[in-house]
Amino acid sequence: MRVFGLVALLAPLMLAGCSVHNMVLFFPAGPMAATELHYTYLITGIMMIVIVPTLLMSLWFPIKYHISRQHKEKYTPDWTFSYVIEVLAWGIPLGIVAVLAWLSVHGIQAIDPWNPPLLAKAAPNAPVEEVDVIATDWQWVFIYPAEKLVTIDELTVPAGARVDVKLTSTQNMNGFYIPQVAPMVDAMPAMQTKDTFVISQPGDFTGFSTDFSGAGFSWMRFAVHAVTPADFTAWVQSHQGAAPLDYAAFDAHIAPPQVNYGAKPSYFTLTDPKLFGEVITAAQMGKTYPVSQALNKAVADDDAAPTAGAQ
Amino acid sequence: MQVAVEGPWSPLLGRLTLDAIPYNNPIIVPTFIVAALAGLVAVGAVLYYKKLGYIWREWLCSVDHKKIGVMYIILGLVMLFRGYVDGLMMRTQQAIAIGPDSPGFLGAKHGYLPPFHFDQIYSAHGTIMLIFAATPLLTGLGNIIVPLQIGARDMAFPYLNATSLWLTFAGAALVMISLFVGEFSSATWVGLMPYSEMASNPGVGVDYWMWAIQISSIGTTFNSINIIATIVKMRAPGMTWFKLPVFSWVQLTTAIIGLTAFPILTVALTLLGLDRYLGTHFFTAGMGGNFMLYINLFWIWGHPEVYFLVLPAFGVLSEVVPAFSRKALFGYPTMVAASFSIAGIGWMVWAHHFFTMGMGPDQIGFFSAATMIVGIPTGVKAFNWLFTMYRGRISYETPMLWAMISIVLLLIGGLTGMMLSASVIDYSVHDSVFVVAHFHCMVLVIGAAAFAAVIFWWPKVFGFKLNETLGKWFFWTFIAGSVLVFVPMFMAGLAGETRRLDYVFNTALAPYMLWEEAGVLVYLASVGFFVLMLIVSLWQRVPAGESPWGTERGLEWLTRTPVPFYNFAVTPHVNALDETSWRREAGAALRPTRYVPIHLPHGSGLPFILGMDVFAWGFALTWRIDWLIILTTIAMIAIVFIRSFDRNEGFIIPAEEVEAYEANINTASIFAEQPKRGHGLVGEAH
Amino acid sequence: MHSEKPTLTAKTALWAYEGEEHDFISTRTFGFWLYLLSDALIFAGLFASYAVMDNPMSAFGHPLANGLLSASRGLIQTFIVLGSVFSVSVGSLGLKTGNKGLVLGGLAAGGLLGALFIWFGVSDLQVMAAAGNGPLESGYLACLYALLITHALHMGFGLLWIVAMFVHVARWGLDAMNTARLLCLRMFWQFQASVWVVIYVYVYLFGGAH
Amino acid sequence: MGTHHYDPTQHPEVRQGTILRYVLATVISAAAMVGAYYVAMSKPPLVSLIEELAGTLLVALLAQAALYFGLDVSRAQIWKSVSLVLTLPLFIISIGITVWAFSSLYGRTMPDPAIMSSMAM
Repeated sequence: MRVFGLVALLAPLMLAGCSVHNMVLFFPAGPMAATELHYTYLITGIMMIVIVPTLLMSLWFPIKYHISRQHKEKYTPDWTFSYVIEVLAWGIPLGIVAVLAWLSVHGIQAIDPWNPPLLAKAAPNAPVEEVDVIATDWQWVFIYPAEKLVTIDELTVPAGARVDVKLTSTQNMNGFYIPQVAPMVDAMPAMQTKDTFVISQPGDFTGFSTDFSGAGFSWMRFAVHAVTPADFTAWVQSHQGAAPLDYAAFDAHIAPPQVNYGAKPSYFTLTDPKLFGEVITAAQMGKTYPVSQALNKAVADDDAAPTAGAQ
Repeated sequence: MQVAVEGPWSPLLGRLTLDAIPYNNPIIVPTFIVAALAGLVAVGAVLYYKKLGYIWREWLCSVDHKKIGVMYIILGLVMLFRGYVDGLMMRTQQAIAIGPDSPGFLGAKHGYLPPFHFDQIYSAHGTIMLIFAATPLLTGLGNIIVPLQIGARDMAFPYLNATSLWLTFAGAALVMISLFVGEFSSATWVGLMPYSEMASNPGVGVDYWMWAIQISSIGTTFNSINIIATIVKMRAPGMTWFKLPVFSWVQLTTAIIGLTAFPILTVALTLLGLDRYLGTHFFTAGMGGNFMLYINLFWIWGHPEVYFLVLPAFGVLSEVVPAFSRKALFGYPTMVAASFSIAGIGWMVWAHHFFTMGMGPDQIGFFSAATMIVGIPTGVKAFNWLFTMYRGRISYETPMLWAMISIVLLLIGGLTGMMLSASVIDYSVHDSVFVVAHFHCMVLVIGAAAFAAVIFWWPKVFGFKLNETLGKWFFWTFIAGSVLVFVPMFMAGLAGETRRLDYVFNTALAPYMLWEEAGVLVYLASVGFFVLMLIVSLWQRVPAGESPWGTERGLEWLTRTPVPFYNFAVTPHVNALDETSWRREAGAALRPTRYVPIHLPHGSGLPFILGMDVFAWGFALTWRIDWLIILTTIAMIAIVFIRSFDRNEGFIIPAEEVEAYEANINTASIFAEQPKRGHGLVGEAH
Repeated sequence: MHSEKPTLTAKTALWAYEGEEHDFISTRTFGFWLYLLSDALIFAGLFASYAVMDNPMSAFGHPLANGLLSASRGLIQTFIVLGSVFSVSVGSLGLKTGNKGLVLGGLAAGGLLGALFIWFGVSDLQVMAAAGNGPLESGYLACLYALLITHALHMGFGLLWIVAMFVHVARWGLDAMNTARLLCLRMFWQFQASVWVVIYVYVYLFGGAH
Repeated sequence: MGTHHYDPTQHPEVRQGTILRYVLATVISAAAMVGAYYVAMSKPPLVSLIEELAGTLLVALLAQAALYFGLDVSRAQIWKSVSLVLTLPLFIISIGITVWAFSSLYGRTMPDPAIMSSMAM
């Protein structure tokens, strides 16, 4: 009983923490996530048409027809089939599924991350910001080809711009995800995937990897800053003159497995415009960055696994 | 052309060195000591009471479907406990390791488990719960109940049945030994690719995982063959297809999935093995390999596997709900149709597991819609159970409690499943703990139905009921734990928490983690009540009589209770769908008046020996001990060859002996030692 | 619907005293047929893998089927395997009359042709590997080898089985047990021919080999 | 389980086999494969190549199912036929849907040819 008492004491504290504001998926920051939320409400709502009555029936029937009430209620032990009920039992789910499937197909057409028709409608004249993303073990590398800038574990984009993301990975599959902002898309070695999104207003978000990729996976997060176009230009300016980065430097210092505790950002000047393509080609040619058992086991230890970032 | 491996290799022991034994790990060593002590006590007790011969003859050599089923269920319950402990450790880690300021113990930066150890634990949790807990539990139930429900003496292939069991045991033993020798896979239960390749996973963990599920899934394929052949060929006279009880129908659909989906897993794992052992490039990222192919092959099996598990649970509900509603099952023909629809559609939807991998909207739309269609027959089943209760006379014995909560969980799991199948929603919660909470809802349906079935049919096998009071304590604590764990988990999923985190960077998630930790501790109480229920019931052993629940309906209750080793004294002629309740109502005879000789197969030690050999083979492959691989492979072929020369066709129990057994049924209970029988009673043919 | 319950009369059968014996041979052959279906799904997995890998990117600079395989040699292999299956099938006609010699002769001829088939296939693979197109070179080649070797392994297992059946038939004759086994073996051998024609049409001919 | 009641020579699956069946099965299969060989050698356009190869393959497989395996709806063979009919769609689905899914995956996840050609390799 003492344990239950402890739980009772802790309960208000824990409840207070479970506020709805933590559930970030309910607070989208751009049209893509807003559409996802819209469909969530729509589909869940339609499901409720059948779930709520069924749930009530599953609670009400056992009470109503409990054996202790046998003198009050009808008992039909041989009633085992009814065309009406069977037609309804198949028909109602069928109708609901038809509507839901139609909605789902339309939803996925609208937000196809490769080239979402949704953004063409919602933000037709938005300027395009291209970012190439490389997931390494275990950091996020963001390449701004137009700005000749490379950042690690920080994605800064102009608010209101349409961000076209190309994704790949050095060695393992990772999920690229910014809740409230962008659909989840996998970053895969030797492959190239795409994601597209608009962040409507300036703000700060967190992105992270969603597909397990090894010992440093839990630390694979990056800060996302949506800033005004003027601030974006200023931000680009402020990192002019950072250390140069070409494929050789990337291969030697960034790609080998390492954990960036605390996701400390670092910045480079892109000197090799083909870097993204070279990473894909290297993976296709069989390039791997072997993770030894020793590194796997030691990864929790700050000293054993060198912190990456600026060299 | 073997792949070179990291670390030392010797011809005698392969990769196995003293370092492989984690003698300095503060968690594994106490576990080992406890396990070793428990093992020593068990072995000591067997030797002290001189039961070694009994266990060998009556259990390890048994080909009796009921004993095999009981051993399956014991394996399932033991592994369920192991899987639960893994879950407890995971939850505790996540409850501690929140935010950069969270403390670290035992050498971990945050929490008490370094990532590598944590990753193994959740990989083991998933593998064990699905492959070595749920599957044996349900396979065991099918083994016990199906032959009884169709009026058969045994399965169609009793020796193959024993072989399936011991292959499953061999797989489970590989998982268990990985705890103390070497390591388990850190690549999750699905074997992430290309992460499971040598470059990222040079250790033996993936090998352990791969061979464990490879071996046990071959056992499952064999079992599926057996179930289909039994139901198609061994039904009692008079049992037409539409007198086949729903549980048996469902076992048939399940076995069809087992027969057709598991071979694809065999292919996926074999190709992965070729990559890891011979250095081919099936699933590597480079050299023309394609890891998306592995994901595709794995889920061709993986999604039907979900229905492989949940369909038997639906079958259990279709037996338990009518029994405790004192009313025949509503909508029997549509129940059968729904089972086949679920199995069939479930075979076409696997790609929804990789919506985020980059498929085009046409394909995603197709798989999304197809996935939703599974909701239709599932909904039909729920309605039919509800209308079975409607105008019934319901009582709340523990099996019924489990069945009712199963329906509620199914509705919640179905709602969230429909949400996830809408790819536009999946794009925001794929790989989040929302998905984890959803499929745990579904496996709780399976778990609850399995508990309902074990409690419901327990007296059929053992002759006494489980303690109802403790059973209800077990039920309520289990449900309280489930609510505490999984409601916050759904919320954390909507808060954007991703799966498989050994360090939770978002401090806002702390309250959810604490709730889940509280829930998993409440589960501990339910484990305690479960064990207590078993101990008290075994201690009391109140004879349950011929009709333990008073409301039994199916043919399986027409044998004596507990069921004797020969099942039916005389094969029944089936007249109605619910034969036993029909005979009671119509006043037809429940017992035969004269007896005939019964023909039964002999036991054999070869399936057990084969299982042990396959275990050694898996161990040798894992550690790359070449000579042992060759030796055990030759032994496997030799065992099959030797078995083909065993032309003993079983023995005959004379009619008088059957009559004597039937008169004094306690002597025939499942623990009784059978009298020694000479060979060749039937003799060689011609 | 089904809910109509039977009425109990004096004639209602309640116990099946005569229903004890099941059709032993049919149960065996049906069970084995189910195994063959599961085996078909193994080949489905391999065919699906092969289909996915059948592109220049997965070939990784190595030729595809049209540069590796010979359709005419494949046709010869097809004739060999059909001849082998024909021999085993005709041999099994001896079961009708209890003609041990015909059964064993058919098995022997089928086995020899099967061995010839395996030798043909293996020597083709050796030539391929010697030309630098071994199974480790690319994902496509690995799939091609996996498909062909899996089929050859089945044939090889069948050969072992044929040898074992010689021992059994010599020792016990054509009794019920051996009849069931021979029927299963016949199905197994016929199944290999079915798989081979799919491989031949899909991998060789559709792959553009000539 | 017992074998003692059996006269195995009278079992329907034993009786079913005839020399004519096996000759026909072999001849039809061989003819279909020879036909397929010549179709493939004549290099028709892709669509008709697929159709004609699938046609000849189907003829060979049907001949083998009916004549080698003796599948029909008789009491002895009905369940083999039914289980085959239930399994074949899964065989086709597992290959067909995989190919369909990958046709989309390849189209979208393979890097742009422009990038590949501009690469340093």
